[in-house]
Amino acid sequence: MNGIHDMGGMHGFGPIRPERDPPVFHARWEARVLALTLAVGAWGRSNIDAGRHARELQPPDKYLAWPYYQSWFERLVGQVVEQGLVTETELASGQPETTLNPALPADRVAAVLEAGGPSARPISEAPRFGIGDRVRAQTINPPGHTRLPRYVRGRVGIIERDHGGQVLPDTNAHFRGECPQRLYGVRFTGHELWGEGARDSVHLDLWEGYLEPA
Amino acid sequence: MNGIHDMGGMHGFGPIRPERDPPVFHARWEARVLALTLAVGAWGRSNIDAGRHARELQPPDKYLAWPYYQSWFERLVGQVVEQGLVTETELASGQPETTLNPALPADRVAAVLEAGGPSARPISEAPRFGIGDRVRAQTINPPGHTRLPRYVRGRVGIIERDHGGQVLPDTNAHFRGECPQRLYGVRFTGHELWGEGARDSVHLDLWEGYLEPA
Amino acid sequence: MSDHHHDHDHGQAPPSDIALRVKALETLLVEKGVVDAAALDAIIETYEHKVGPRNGAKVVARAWTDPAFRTRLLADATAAIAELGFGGRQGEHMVAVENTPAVHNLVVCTLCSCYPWSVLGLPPAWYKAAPYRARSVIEPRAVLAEFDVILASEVEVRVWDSTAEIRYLVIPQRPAGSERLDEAALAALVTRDSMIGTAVLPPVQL
Amino acid sequence: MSDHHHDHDHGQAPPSDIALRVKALETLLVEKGVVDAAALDAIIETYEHKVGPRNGAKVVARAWTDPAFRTRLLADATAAIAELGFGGRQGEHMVAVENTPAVHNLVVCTLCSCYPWSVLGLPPAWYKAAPYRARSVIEPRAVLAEFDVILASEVEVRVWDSTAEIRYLVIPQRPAGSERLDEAALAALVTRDSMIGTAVLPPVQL
Repeated sequence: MNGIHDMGGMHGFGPIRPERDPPVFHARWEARVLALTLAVGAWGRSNIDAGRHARELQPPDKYLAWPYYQSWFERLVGQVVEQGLVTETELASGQPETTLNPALPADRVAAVLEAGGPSARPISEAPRFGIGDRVRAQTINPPGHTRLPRYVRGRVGIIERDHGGQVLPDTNAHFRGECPQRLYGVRFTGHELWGEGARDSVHLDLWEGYLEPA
Repeated sequence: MNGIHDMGGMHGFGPIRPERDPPVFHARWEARVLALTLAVGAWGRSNIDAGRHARELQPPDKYLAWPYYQSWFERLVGQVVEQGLVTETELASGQPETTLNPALPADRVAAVLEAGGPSARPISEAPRFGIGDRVRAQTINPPGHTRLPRYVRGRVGIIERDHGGQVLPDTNAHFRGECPQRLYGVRFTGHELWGEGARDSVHLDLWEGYLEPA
Repeated sequence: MSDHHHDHDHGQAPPSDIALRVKALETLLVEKGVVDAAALDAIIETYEHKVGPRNGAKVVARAWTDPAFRTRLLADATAAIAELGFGGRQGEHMVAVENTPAVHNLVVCTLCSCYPWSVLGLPPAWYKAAPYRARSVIEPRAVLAEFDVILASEVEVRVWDSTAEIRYLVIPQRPAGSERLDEAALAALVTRDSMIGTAVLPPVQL
Repeated sequence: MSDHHHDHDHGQAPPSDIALRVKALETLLVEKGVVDAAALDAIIETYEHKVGPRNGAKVVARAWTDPAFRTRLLADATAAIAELGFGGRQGEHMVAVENTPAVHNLVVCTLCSCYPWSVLGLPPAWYKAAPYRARSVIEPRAVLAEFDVILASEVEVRVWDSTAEIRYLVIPQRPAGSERLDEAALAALVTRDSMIGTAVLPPVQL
C-alpha cells in the first residue's frame, strides 16, 4: 500500500534529533511493550510481515503523532484479539475468562532470541538477473503490503548482489503463503531517483518480481 | 516540497464521507476563519502560492489531524505576524498597540471578490510543445513549493490544451517573482501512472518548465 | 490482521477551544483595524447565500437548452460563464468538461483544495479531506462507488487534478425524462455533486 | 512566510495514560497465561544489558585487526559475526559494508525501523522517526551534517535502505592514531552511530 509509512524522499518532517547516549528505553512502559510484543509473537499466530502491515494500517495522523512504542502498543491490542489470545470481553473487563500456558516461558527466551526467524528459503528457479544487469523497478501500486518503496518505482538500477531466495512479504503479510523469490541488492543513482543535482547512490534489496529488464 | 500535502495516489486514509446537503460551514468559527483569511489577504502582503505553501509547511501529523479550517486558522496566526500586521506582543496580550485602517472595508467586499485574482500573464515565448505532443514530467524534487505532484514525475503524457502564460507557483510562493510560463493541460493514462490494470486517465495542468520532450 | 483497519476520525470534531481562539484573534484584528467586522460579515454572507452551486446549475441548464451557449462554454468557459454574471475569485480561469454516454469527468485537487468557487461556492468537507484527494486519481471508480455512482466498464473516466489556477466545472448529462422542462426547472435538478462529477443526475419522474 | 516552520514535537512525550494502559494489558496477559512475566523481564534484560552496540564494536575491532576475519566478514557477514557468538533475531541475514577514504555508508529503513539488533541492539529513537527515514535517501549529506559529519565532496555516499530482511552493519574507518591499540581497546572506540554511518570516529589522542 502507498501508506504513510512509505516516506522515503519526503520533506517537511523537520530536523533529526540525534541523541548521543540514549537509554535503550525512555520509559519503563516502552520496555514492557517491546517484551509483550515479542512474547505474544512467540505464539506463532502471525508473522513479521503481517506485523509490519498492521502498523501501516494505523491512521496516518496517528502513525506520525504516536510515540514509536505507542504505535507498537496499539498494534498489540489489535493483535491479541485478532489472534484469539484474548477476547474483546476480557480486554474490556481486564478479567481472564480462561487461562493458557505461556508460549514463551522465561527459560526459553535466550534460545528463542538466539534462533531468530531466518527468512532465507531454498528456491529452484535460476536467477532471472545477473550481477551488473540493468533493471527497472516495476510501476505497481498494490493496495496491500509491499516492500517496493514508491521512490524507486519506474526507476532503473543495477543488480549488485544476489541474496538467494527469501520469503515474499507481499503474500506472507496477508497469510497467502511465503512464496519465496530471489532477492537482489540493487543500486540506484541519486540522479536517477531524484533528478539533476542529486549525487551519491541508494541501495535497496528488491525481490525478483519487483523488477523487469531495463 | 515532497510534503504530506502531495497525497495523490496514497492509500490508508479510509473511506470518503459524502455529505449530501452539508451547510456551507459546520460551525461559526469556520466562517470567521474564512472571512478573516480573505480580509487579511486584501492587504496584498502575500500571494495565493505563498499561502498554499504555508499550509504545506505545517507539521504533517497536524496537517492530517486538524479540521480544515483549523489548518487555515493556524496559518493565519502565522501570517498576521509575518506580514507585520500584528506584533507578537499584541498576539500574546490581545491588546493593539497601534491602529490601522482596514484594507478591505465592507463596501469593497463585493467588488474585490468579483475581481478575483487572475493569474494569466502575457508571455512572448513561442510554445515549446504543441497539442498532441508526448511529454515527460521531469524528475525534480525541489525542497520549496511546486505544483508538480510526485505521482506524475518521470511519467509520459500527451499535451491536450495550451492555457497560455500563467504565474509560476514555484517562484511566486517564495516571493521570487511571478516568472510566468506557459501552462499546458496534460493527459496521462492510468496505466502509465499506476501500472498494469489501471484504466481511465488523469489530466493535470503543468507549467512548461515541468515538462521535457518524450 | 491484514484486513484490520482502525476507524478513522480525521478531525471533523474541532477541539473545544478553537472557537475561542478564533474569536480572540478576530477581536484583536478588528480592534487594531486590520480587518473590518462588517466586511467579514459581508464575505460570509456572500458564500452562504450568494455564491454557491445554484450559479453552476444555471450554467449547466443554459448549456442544455442553448446549443450556441454550450459551444461557447466548451470553447471559453470563463467568458461564457461571465455572460450569466458569474466570475471572480477562484473562477478566474474556467474550463467546462462535458459528461457523455462515453465519458465521465471527475474533479479533484490532490495538492490542496482548489475548487471553482464562482460557480460552486465553497467546497464540501469531503472534497478537502485526505481520502478524496488521495484516492480519486488512483482509484476513481472506487471513489465514485462510495457516492453510489457505478459506471459501466466501457465508460471512460477522466479525472481532472486541479494543479494550477484553472478551475473545472463538470457539465452532467441531462437527465432522462427532462425534455419538457424549461431552463429554470432544469437548473433546479442540477446538484453540486453532479458538477464535481461525484453524482449522476437521476431520471426525472414525470 | 515561506520559511515559516512550526516547531515539531513528534510525540516523544507520551500521553500520560499510556503507561497505565500498558500495565493493564500486561496484567491481563500475565493473568490469563498468554505471556510469562519472567519472560518479559528476560527479554528486557537481554536488550538492556546483553545485546547492544558492544557486540558490533567487537566485530569491527576484529575486522580492523584480523585481515582474514575482515575478508570473511565482507564475504559472508552472518557467518563471520557468528564466530563471535552474535546472531539471532534481526541479525539472521547480515551484510557488512566498509567505509573507506572514498566511500561512506549510511543505513536507514525508510519503510519501518529495520535495524541489526544482533550487533547493535534496539535502534535509537531518531532512527525510527520520520525525519531520518524520510530524508536519508534524498539528502544524505544534509542528514549527516545534522550529526556533525561533513564529508569531502569527492567521498561517495552509499545509502542502504533496509527494505528486506538483510541487515546492514557499517564498518567505520579505523581512527587515525589507533595503530598501537589492541582489539579490546579498539572496540571501546567504536560507537553505535559509527556502525549506522551517522558518525565518523575521531582521531585517537595519545
